[in-house]
Amino acid sequence: MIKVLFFARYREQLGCSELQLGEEAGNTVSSLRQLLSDKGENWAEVMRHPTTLVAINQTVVSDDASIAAGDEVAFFPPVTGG
Amino acid sequence: MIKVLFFARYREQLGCSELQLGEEAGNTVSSLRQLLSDKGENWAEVMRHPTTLVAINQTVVSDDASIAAGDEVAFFPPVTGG
Amino acid sequence: MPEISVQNEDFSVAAEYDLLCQEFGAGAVVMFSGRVRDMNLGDKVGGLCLEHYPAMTQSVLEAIVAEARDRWPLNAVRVIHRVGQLHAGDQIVFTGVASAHRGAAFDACEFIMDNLKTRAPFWKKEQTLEGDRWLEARQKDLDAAARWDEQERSADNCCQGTKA
Amino acid sequence: MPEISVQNEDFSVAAEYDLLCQEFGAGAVVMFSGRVRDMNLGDKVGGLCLEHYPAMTQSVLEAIVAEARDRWPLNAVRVIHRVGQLHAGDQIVFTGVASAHRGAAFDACEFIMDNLKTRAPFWKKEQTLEGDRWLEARQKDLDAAARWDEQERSADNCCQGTKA
Repeated sequence: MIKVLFFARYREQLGCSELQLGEEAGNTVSSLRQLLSDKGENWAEVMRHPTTLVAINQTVVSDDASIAAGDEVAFFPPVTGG
Repeated sequence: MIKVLFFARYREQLGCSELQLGEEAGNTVSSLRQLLSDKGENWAEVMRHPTTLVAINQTVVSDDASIAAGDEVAFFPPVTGG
Repeated sequence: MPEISVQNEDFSVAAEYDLLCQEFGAGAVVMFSGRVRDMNLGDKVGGLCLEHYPAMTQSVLEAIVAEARDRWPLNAVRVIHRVGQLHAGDQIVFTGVASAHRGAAFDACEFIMDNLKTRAPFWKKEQTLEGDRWLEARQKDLDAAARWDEQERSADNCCQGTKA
Repeated sequence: MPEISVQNEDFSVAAEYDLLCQEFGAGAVVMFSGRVRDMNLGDKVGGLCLEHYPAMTQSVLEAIVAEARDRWPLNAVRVIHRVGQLHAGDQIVFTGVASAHRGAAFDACEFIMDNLKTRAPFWKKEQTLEGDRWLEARQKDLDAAARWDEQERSADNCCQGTKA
Protein backbone atom coordinates (compact mmCIF):
# COMPACT_ATOMS: atom_id res chain seq x y z
CA MET A 1 0.00 0.00 0.00
CA ILE A 2 1.11 3.52 -0.74
CA LYS A 3 -0.51 6.80 0.25
CA VAL A 4 -0.95 9.44 -2.46
CA LEU A 5 -1.59 13.08 -1.53
CA PHE A 6 -2.73 16.06 -3.61
CA PHE A 7 -2.36 19.68 -2.56
CA ALA A 8 -3.71 23.13 -3.38
CA ARG A 9 -5.03 23.63 -6.93
CA TYR A 10 -4.68 19.90 -7.69
CA ARG A 11 -6.57 18.85 -4.57
CA GLU A 12 -9.43 21.07 -5.72
CA GLN A 13 -9.21 20.11 -9.37
CA LEU A 14 -9.36 16.39 -8.56
CA GLY A 15 -11.76 16.72 -5.64
CA CYS A 16 -9.35 14.46 -3.78
CA SER A 17 -6.75 15.06 -1.08
CA GLU A 18 -5.66 11.49 -0.39
CA LEU A 19 -5.76 8.06 -2.05
CA GLN A 20 -4.63 4.63 -0.91
CA LEU A 21 -3.24 2.42 -3.69
CA GLY A 22 -1.99 -1.15 -3.83
CA GLU A 23 0.35 -2.93 -6.24
CA GLU A 24 -1.41 -1.51 -9.28
CA ALA A 25 0.56 1.73 -8.64
CA GLY A 26 3.75 0.07 -9.91
CA ASN A 27 7.28 0.72 -8.71
CA THR A 28 8.09 4.14 -10.13
CA VAL A 29 6.66 7.63 -10.23
CA SER A 30 6.13 7.15 -13.96
CA SER A 31 3.95 4.08 -13.53
CA LEU A 32 1.95 5.82 -10.80
CA ARG A 33 1.45 8.86 -13.03
CA GLN A 34 0.19 6.59 -15.80
CA LEU A 35 -2.28 4.85 -13.51
CA LEU A 36 -3.64 8.17 -12.23
CA SER A 37 -3.89 9.66 -15.73
CA ASP A 38 -6.24 6.85 -16.66
CA LYS A 39 -8.74 7.93 -14.00
CA GLY A 40 -10.14 10.70 -16.21
CA GLU A 41 -9.38 13.85 -18.13
CA ASN A 42 -8.92 16.09 -15.07
CA TRP A 43 -6.45 13.55 -13.65
CA ALA A 44 -4.58 13.31 -16.93
CA GLU A 45 -4.36 17.09 -17.03
CA VAL A 46 -2.73 17.31 -13.59
CA MET A 47 -0.34 14.46 -14.39
CA ARG A 48 0.87 15.92 -17.67
CA HIS A 49 1.16 19.50 -16.40
CA PRO A 50 4.83 20.40 -17.02
CA THR A 51 5.37 22.02 -13.62
CA THR A 52 3.72 19.37 -11.43
CA LEU A 53 6.03 18.42 -8.58
CA VAL A 54 6.15 15.02 -6.96
CA ALA A 55 7.61 14.16 -3.55
CA ILE A 56 8.26 10.75 -2.04
CA ASN A 57 8.30 10.76 1.75
CA GLN A 58 8.45 14.57 1.76
CA THR A 59 11.39 14.89 -0.63
CA VAL A 60 10.93 16.15 -4.21
CA VAL A 61 12.00 13.49 -6.71
CA SER A 62 12.09 12.98 -10.48
CA ASP A 63 9.88 10.64 -12.52
CA ASP A 64 12.35 7.76 -12.51
CA ALA A 65 12.34 7.55 -8.71
CA SER A 66 11.26 4.21 -7.21
CA ILE A 67 8.22 3.78 -5.01
CA ALA A 68 8.10 1.16 -2.26
CA ALA A 69 5.26 -0.14 -0.11
CA GLY A 70 4.53 2.27 2.74
CA ASP A 71 5.73 5.35 0.86
CA GLU A 72 3.88 8.64 0.94
CA VAL A 73 3.76 10.17 -2.54
CA ALA A 74 2.54 13.73 -3.01
CA PHE A 75 1.64 15.70 -6.15
CA PHE A 76 1.49 19.48 -6.02
CA PRO A 77 1.93 22.64 -8.09
CA PRO A 78 4.95 24.97 -7.67
CA VAL A 79 5.00 26.43 -4.16
CA THR A 80 3.86 30.00 -3.44
CA GLY A 81 4.59 30.63 0.24
CA GLY A 82 6.56 33.40 1.89
CA MET B 1 38.38 83.50 8.13
CA ILE B 2 37.93 79.75 7.92
CA LYS B 3 36.98 77.29 10.64
CA VAL B 4 39.10 74.14 10.99
CA LEU B 5 37.76 71.12 12.92
CA PHE B 6 39.48 67.97 14.19
CA PHE B 7 37.68 64.81 15.24
CA ALA B 8 38.24 61.63 17.23
CA ARG B 9 41.84 60.42 17.47
CA TYR B 10 43.16 63.61 15.86
CA ARG B 11 41.24 65.87 18.20
CA GLU B 12 42.88 64.06 21.10
CA GLN B 13 46.32 63.88 19.52
CA LEU B 14 46.37 67.63 18.80
CA GLY B 15 44.53 68.66 21.95
CA CYS B 16 42.39 70.80 19.68
CA SER B 17 38.87 70.46 18.32
CA GLU B 18 38.54 73.78 16.49
CA LEU B 19 40.77 76.54 15.07
CA GLN B 20 39.95 79.86 13.40
CA LEU B 21 42.41 80.83 10.65
CA GLY B 22 42.77 83.90 8.44
CA GLU B 23 44.43 84.39 5.07
CA GLU B 24 47.58 82.55 6.17
CA ALA B 25 45.66 79.31 5.50
CA GLY B 26 45.98 79.86 1.76
CA ASN B 27 43.47 78.85 -0.93
CA THR B 28 43.78 75.06 -1.07
CA VAL B 29 43.71 72.05 1.19
CA SER B 30 47.41 71.55 0.40
CA SER B 31 48.42 75.00 1.62
CA LEU B 32 46.33 74.56 4.77
CA ARG B 33 47.92 71.17 5.44
CA GLN B 34 51.37 72.76 5.06
CA LEU B 35 50.54 75.56 7.50
CA LEU B 36 49.20 73.10 10.08
CA SER B 37 52.18 70.74 9.68
CA ASP B 38 54.46 73.60 10.71
CA LYS B 39 52.75 73.86 14.10
CA GLY B 40 54.73 70.93 15.52
CA GLU B 41 55.57 67.25 15.15
CA ASN B 42 52.17 65.95 16.32
CA TRP B 43 50.47 68.24 13.77
CA ALA B 44 52.84 67.13 11.01
CA GLU B 45 52.09 63.52 11.88
CA VAL B 46 48.32 63.96 11.51
CA MET B 47 48.73 65.92 8.27
CA ARG B 48 50.97 63.35 6.59
CA HIS B 49 49.02 60.29 7.78
CA PRO B 50 48.02 58.52 4.54
CA THR B 51 44.43 57.85 5.56
CA THR B 52 43.58 61.31 6.93
CA LEU B 53 40.33 62.55 5.43
CA VAL B 54 39.46 66.18 4.81
CA ALA B 55 36.01 67.65 4.28
CA ILE B 56 35.06 71.16 3.15
CA ASN B 57 31.59 72.21 4.26
CA GLN B 58 30.77 68.61 5.24
CA THR B 59 31.82 67.02 1.94
CA VAL B 60 34.98 64.92 1.66
CA VAL B 61 37.41 66.47 -0.86
CA SER B 62 40.89 65.85 -2.26
CA ASP B 63 44.01 67.91 -1.55
CA ASP B 64 43.68 70.11 -4.63
CA ALA B 65 40.25 71.40 -3.51
CA SER B 66 39.95 75.18 -3.05
CA ILE B 67 39.17 76.84 0.24
CA ALA B 68 37.21 80.11 0.40
CA ALA B 69 36.53 82.51 3.26
CA GLY B 70 33.75 81.23 5.50
CA ASP B 71 34.43 77.55 4.74
CA GLU B 72 34.40 74.87 7.41
CA VAL B 73 37.30 72.46 6.92
CA ALA B 74 37.46 69.23 8.92
CA PHE B 75 40.27 66.67 9.35
CA PHE B 76 39.45 63.22 10.63
CA PRO B 77 40.54 59.57 10.53
CA PRO B 78 38.58 56.90 8.61
CA VAL B 79 35.10 56.52 10.05
CA THR B 80 34.14 53.62 12.33
CA GLY B 81 30.41 53.93 13.01
CA GLY B 82 27.63 51.42 12.51
CA MET C 1 12.15 28.32 21.68
CA PRO C 2 12.06 26.21 18.49
CA GLU C 3 13.93 27.55 15.46
CA ILE C 4 10.94 26.91 13.21
CA SER C 5 7.22 27.48 13.81
CA VAL C 6 4.39 26.87 11.35
CA GLN C 7 1.24 28.20 12.95
CA ASN C 8 -2.07 29.92 12.40
CA GLU C 9 -1.54 32.40 15.25
CA ASP C 10 0.03 35.79 14.68
CA PHE C 11 3.57 36.47 15.93
CA SER C 12 5.23 39.44 17.63
CA VAL C 13 8.28 40.84 15.86
CA ALA C 14 9.18 42.65 19.10
CA ALA C 15 9.21 39.40 21.09
CA GLU C 16 11.21 37.60 18.38
CA TYR C 17 13.77 40.41 18.33
CA ASP C 18 14.23 40.16 22.10
CA LEU C 19 14.82 36.41 21.83
CA LEU C 20 17.34 36.84 19.00
CA CYS C 21 19.21 39.39 21.14
CA GLN C 22 19.45 37.17 24.21
CA GLU C 23 22.80 35.92 22.98
CA PHE C 24 24.77 38.86 24.33
CA GLY C 25 27.83 38.55 22.08
CA ALA C 26 25.92 39.05 18.84
CA GLY C 27 26.66 42.27 17.01
CA ALA C 28 24.11 42.07 14.20
CA VAL C 29 20.46 41.10 13.89
CA VAL C 30 18.69 41.07 10.52
CA MET C 31 14.95 40.46 10.39
CA PHE C 32 12.54 40.03 7.50
CA SER C 33 8.80 40.25 7.87
CA GLY C 34 6.27 39.77 5.10
CA ARG C 35 2.63 40.85 5.19
CA VAL C 36 -0.41 40.06 3.05
CA ARG C 37 -0.63 42.77 0.39
CA ASP C 38 -3.94 44.56 -0.10
CA MET C 39 -3.38 44.73 -3.87
CA ASN C 40 -2.05 42.09 -6.26
CA LEU C 41 -2.08 41.92 -10.06
CA GLY C 42 -4.27 45.02 -10.08
CA ASP C 43 -7.02 43.57 -7.89
CA LYS C 44 -7.96 44.43 -4.34
CA VAL C 45 -7.14 41.47 -2.10
CA GLY C 46 -9.37 40.85 0.90
CA GLY C 47 -7.33 38.01 2.27
CA LEU C 48 -5.80 34.67 1.48
CA CYS C 49 -5.87 31.11 2.61
CA LEU C 50 -2.53 29.40 3.09
CA GLU C 51 -2.41 25.65 2.60
CA HIS C 52 0.68 23.55 3.32
CA TYR C 53 2.01 19.98 3.51
CA PRO C 54 2.77 19.78 7.21
CA ALA C 55 5.23 16.87 7.33
CA MET C 56 7.24 18.25 4.45
CA THR C 57 7.09 21.90 5.50
CA GLN C 58 8.91 21.19 8.73
CA SER C 59 11.65 19.10 7.14
CA VAL C 60 12.24 21.54 4.25
CA LEU C 61 12.50 24.51 6.61
CA GLU C 62 14.90 22.56 8.85
CA ALA C 63 17.04 21.72 5.82
CA ILE C 64 17.15 25.36 4.69
CA VAL C 65 18.19 26.57 8.15
CA ALA C 66 20.86 23.85 8.35
CA GLU C 67 22.24 24.94 4.96
CA ALA C 68 22.35 28.56 6.15
CA ARG C 69 24.24 27.50 9.29
CA ASP C 70 26.72 25.58 7.13
CA ARG C 71 27.40 28.63 5.00
CA TRP C 72 27.57 31.39 7.65
CA PRO C 73 28.48 31.66 11.35
CA LEU C 74 25.10 32.28 12.98
CA ASN C 75 24.25 32.69 16.66
CA ALA C 76 20.49 32.35 16.37
CA VAL C 77 17.93 31.71 13.63
CA ARG C 78 14.13 31.95 13.82
CA VAL C 79 11.63 31.18 11.05
CA ILE C 80 7.85 31.56 11.47
CA HIS C 81 5.28 30.94 8.73
CA ARG C 82 1.56 31.30 9.23
CA VAL C 83 -1.04 29.04 7.59
CA GLY C 84 -4.84 29.08 7.26
CA GLN C 85 -7.04 32.12 6.73
CA LEU C 86 -5.26 35.51 6.77
CA HIS C 87 -6.42 39.03 5.91
CA ALA C 88 -4.89 41.93 3.99
CA GLY C 89 -2.20 43.57 6.11
CA ASP C 90 -1.68 40.50 8.33
CA GLN C 91 1.82 39.32 9.03
CA ILE C 92 2.50 36.09 7.16
CA VAL C 93 6.20 35.20 7.49
CA PHE C 94 9.15 36.14 9.69
CA THR C 95 12.84 35.29 9.42
CA GLY C 96 15.36 36.58 11.96
CA VAL C 97 19.10 35.92 12.12
CA ALA C 98 21.67 36.98 14.74
CA SER C 99 25.38 36.87 13.99
CA ALA C 100 28.60 38.56 15.03
CA HIS C 101 28.92 39.66 11.41
CA ARG C 102 26.63 42.04 9.54
CA GLY C 103 27.22 40.51 6.12
CA ALA C 104 26.53 36.98 7.37
CA ALA C 105 23.28 38.07 9.02
CA PHE C 106 22.04 39.80 5.84
CA ASP C 107 23.05 36.96 3.54
CA ALA C 108 21.67 34.18 5.74
CA CYS C 109 18.34 35.95 6.25
CA GLU C 110 17.88 36.52 2.51
CA PHE C 111 19.09 33.00 1.67
CA ILE C 112 16.47 31.51 4.01
CA MET C 113 13.68 33.65 2.52
CA ASP C 114 14.69 32.94 -1.10
CA ASN C 115 14.78 29.21 -0.44
CA LEU C 116 11.59 29.20 1.63
CA LYS C 117 9.82 30.90 -1.30
CA THR C 118 10.83 28.22 -3.79
CA ARG C 119 11.19 25.02 -1.74
CA ALA C 120 8.80 25.08 1.23
CA PRO C 121 5.41 23.52 0.36
CA PHE C 122 3.05 26.41 1.02
CA TRP C 123 0.33 27.53 -1.41
CA LYS C 124 -1.63 30.76 -1.35
CA LYS C 125 -5.23 31.12 -2.50
CA GLU C 126 -6.16 34.78 -2.77
CA GLN C 127 -9.63 36.16 -2.18
CA THR C 128 -10.53 39.08 -4.46
CA LEU C 129 -13.77 40.71 -5.59
CA GLU C 130 -13.30 38.79 -8.88
CA GLY C 131 -13.35 35.52 -6.94
CA ASP C 132 -10.75 33.25 -5.38
CA ARG C 133 -7.58 32.30 -7.25
CA TRP C 134 -4.50 30.20 -6.57
CA LEU C 135 -1.33 32.26 -6.91
CA GLU C 136 1.16 31.23 -9.58
CA ALA C 137 4.84 30.72 -8.75
CA ARG C 138 7.00 33.54 -10.09
CA GLN C 139 10.14 33.17 -12.19
CA LYS C 140 11.66 36.05 -10.21
CA ASP C 141 11.58 33.95 -7.04
CA LEU C 142 13.21 31.00 -8.79
CA ASP C 143 15.94 33.30 -10.10
CA ALA C 144 16.49 34.75 -6.63
CA ALA C 145 16.98 31.29 -5.12
CA ALA C 146 19.21 30.13 -8.00
CA ARG C 147 21.70 32.94 -7.35
CA TRP C 148 22.83 31.23 -4.15
CA ASP C 149 23.79 28.02 -5.99
CA GLU C 150 25.60 29.97 -8.65
CA GLN C 151 27.34 32.02 -6.01
CA GLU C 152 28.61 28.86 -4.38
CA ARG C 153 29.80 27.39 -7.67
CA SER C 154 31.52 30.53 -8.88
CA ALA C 155 32.86 31.54 -5.48
CA ASP C 156 36.35 32.55 -6.58
CA ASN C 157 35.53 33.48 -10.13
CA CYS C 158 35.88 36.62 -12.16
CA CYS C 159 33.04 38.54 -10.68
CA GLN C 160 33.74 41.68 -8.75
CA GLY C 161 30.08 42.42 -8.28
CA THR C 162 29.21 39.31 -6.29
CA LYS C 163 28.04 39.57 -2.73
CA ALA C 164 29.66 36.25 -1.76
CA MET D 1 8.62 60.77 11.99
CA PRO D 2 11.97 61.84 10.47
CA GLU D 3 13.76 59.33 8.25
CA ILE D 4 17.04 59.87 10.09
CA SER D 5 17.77 60.28 13.79
CA VAL D 6 21.15 60.70 15.45
CA GLN D 7 20.60 60.58 19.17
CA ASN D 8 21.96 59.48 22.51
CA GLU D 9 18.69 57.87 23.62
CA ASP D 10 17.94 54.23 23.04
CA PHE D 11 15.37 53.22 20.40
CA SER D 12 12.62 50.61 20.26
CA VAL D 13 12.81 48.16 17.37
CA ALA D 14 9.18 47.23 18.07
CA ALA D 15 8.02 50.85 17.69
CA GLU D 16 10.10 51.33 14.54
CA TYR D 17 8.64 48.17 13.02
CA ASP D 18 5.10 49.40 13.68
CA LEU D 19 5.87 52.71 11.96
CA LEU D 20 7.43 50.98 8.95
CA CYS D 21 4.28 48.84 8.64
CA GLN D 22 1.86 51.75 8.72
CA GLU D 23 1.99 51.92 4.94
CA PHE D 24 -0.55 49.16 4.38
CA GLY D 25 0.42 48.16 0.86
CA ALA D 26 3.97 47.14 1.77
CA GLY D 27 4.70 43.45 1.44
CA ALA D 28 8.23 43.33 2.87
CA VAL D 29 10.05 44.88 5.81
CA VAL D 30 13.77 44.28 6.39
CA MET D 31 15.40 45.57 9.56
CA PHE D 32 18.99 45.62 10.73
CA SER D 33 19.98 46.29 14.31
CA GLY D 34 23.53 46.45 15.62
CA ARG D 35 24.56 46.21 19.27
CA VAL D 36 27.80 46.93 21.13
CA ARG D 37 29.74 43.69 21.31
CA ASP D 38 31.04 42.56 24.68
CA MET D 39 34.24 41.18 23.08
CA ASN D 40 36.44 42.71 20.37
CA LEU D 41 39.95 41.78 19.20
CA GLY D 42 40.15 39.30 22.08
CA ASP D 43 39.46 41.86 24.83
CA LYS D 44 36.42 42.27 27.00
CA VAL D 45 34.68 45.52 26.08
CA GLY D 46 32.91 47.44 28.84
CA GLY D 47 31.49 50.09 26.58
CA LEU D 48 32.31 52.64 23.97
CA CYS D 49 32.02 56.33 23.34
CA LEU D 50 30.69 57.39 19.96
CA GLU D 51 31.84 60.73 18.59
CA HIS D 52 30.46 62.25 15.39
CA TYR D 53 30.53 65.37 13.21
CA PRO D 54 26.91 66.48 13.58
CA ALA D 55 26.47 68.75 10.54
CA MET D 56 28.10 66.20 8.24
CA THR D 57 26.46 63.11 9.76
CA GLN D 58 23.00 64.34 8.89
CA SER D 59 23.87 65.27 5.30
CA VAL D 60 25.77 62.04 4.60
CA LEU D 61 22.94 59.89 5.96
CA GLU D 62 20.42 61.87 3.90
CA ALA D 63 22.54 61.34 0.78
CA ILE D 64 22.80 57.59 1.41
CA VAL D 65 19.04 57.25 1.87
CA ALA D 66 18.42 59.31 -1.29
CA GLU D 67 20.77 57.01 -3.25
CA ALA D 68 18.91 53.97 -1.93
CA ARG D 69 15.59 55.48 -2.99
CA ASP D 70 17.03 56.14 -6.47
CA ARG D 71 18.09 52.52 -6.82
CA TRP D 72 15.08 50.69 -5.37
CA PRO D 73 11.32 51.32 -5.01
CA LEU D 74 10.97 51.91 -1.26
CA ASN D 75 7.85 52.77 0.74
CA ALA D 76 9.57 53.78 3.96
CA VAL D 77 13.11 54.09 5.28
CA ARG D 78 14.30 54.69 8.84
CA VAL D 79 17.89 55.11 10.06
CA ILE D 80 18.83 55.65 13.72
CA HIS D 81 22.38 55.96 15.05
CA ARG D 82 23.22 56.53 18.68
CA VAL D 83 26.13 58.71 19.85
CA GLY D 84 27.82 59.36 23.21
CA GLN D 85 28.52 56.80 25.93
CA LEU D 86 27.15 53.28 25.32
CA HIS D 87 27.64 49.98 27.13
CA ALA D 88 28.22 46.39 26.02
CA GLY D 89 24.98 44.93 24.72
CA ASP D 90 23.40 48.33 24.02
CA GLN D 91 21.69 48.92 20.72
CA ILE D 92 23.79 51.24 18.59
CA VAL D 93 22.31 51.42 15.07
CA PHE D 94 19.03 50.59 13.33
CA THR D 95 18.10 50.56 9.66
CA GLY D 96 14.61 49.58 8.53
CA VAL D 97 13.21 49.48 4.99
CA ALA D 98 9.68 48.74 3.76
CA SER D 99 9.02 47.86 0.13
CA ALA D 100 6.54 45.95 -1.97
CA HIS D 101 9.48 43.79 -3.05
CA ARG D 102 11.53 41.48 -0.84
CA GLY D 103 14.74 41.80 -2.84
CA ALA D 104 14.57 45.60 -2.88
CA ALA D 105 14.05 45.73 0.89
CA PHE D 106 17.04 43.44 1.55
CA ASP D 107 19.33 45.21 -0.90
CA ALA D 108 18.41 48.73 0.22
CA CYS D 109 18.82 47.90 3.91
CA GLU D 110 22.26 46.37 3.35
CA PHE D 111 23.29 49.18 0.97
CA ILE D 112 22.44 51.77 3.62
CA MET D 113 24.39 49.93 6.32
CA ASP D 114 27.44 49.33 4.10
CA ASN D 115 27.55 52.99 3.12
CA LEU D 116 26.85 54.24 6.64
CA LYS D 117 29.82 52.17 7.85
CA THR D 118 32.26 53.76 5.42
CA ARG D 119 30.91 57.26 4.77
CA ALA D 120 29.07 58.55 7.85
CA PRO D 121 31.41 60.46 10.21
CA PHE D 122 31.11 58.41 13.39
CA TRP D 123 34.10 57.24 15.44
CA LYS D 124 34.13 54.63 18.18
CA LYS D 125 36.42 54.70 21.20
CA GLU D 126 36.28 51.40 23.01
CA GLN D 127 36.74 50.97 26.76
CA THR D 128 38.55 47.77 27.73
CA LEU D 129 40.46 46.58 30.80
CA GLU D 130 43.63 47.33 28.81
CA GLY D 131 42.55 50.96 28.50
CA ASP D 132 40.66 53.01 25.94
CA ARG D 133 41.35 52.71 22.22
CA TRP D 134 40.01 54.24 19.03
CA LEU D 135 38.74 51.58 16.65
CA GLU D 136 40.46 51.25 13.28
CA ALA D 137 38.47 51.20 10.06
CA ARG D 138 38.32 47.73 8.54
CA GLN D 139 39.13 46.81 4.93
CA LYS D 140 36.21 44.37 5.01
CA ASP D 141 33.78 47.28 5.43
CA LEU D 142 35.35 49.20 2.55
CA ASP D 143 35.08 46.10 0.36
CA ALA D 144 31.42 45.65 1.34
CA ALA D 145 30.59 49.22 0.34
CA ALA D 146 32.59 49.01 -2.89
CA ARG D 147 30.52 46.06 -4.14
CA TRP D 148 27.56 48.38 -4.68
CA ASP D 149 29.53 50.64 -7.05
CA GLU D 150 30.89 47.68 -8.93
CA GLN D 151 27.46 46.14 -9.11
CA GLU D 152 26.12 49.28 -10.73
CA ARG D 153 28.99 49.46 -13.22
CA SER D 154 28.91 45.81 -14.20
CA ALA D 155 25.13 45.49 -14.14
CA ASP D 156 24.77 43.40 -17.30
CA ASN D 157 28.18 41.81 -17.28
CA CYS D 158 29.41 38.26 -17.21
CA CYS D 159 28.67 37.49 -13.62
CA GLN D 160 26.05 34.91 -12.83
CA GLY D 161 26.75 35.15 -9.13
CA THR D 162 25.79 38.80 -8.66
CA LYS D 163 22.83 39.75 -6.57
CA ALA D 164 22.04 42.79 -8.75
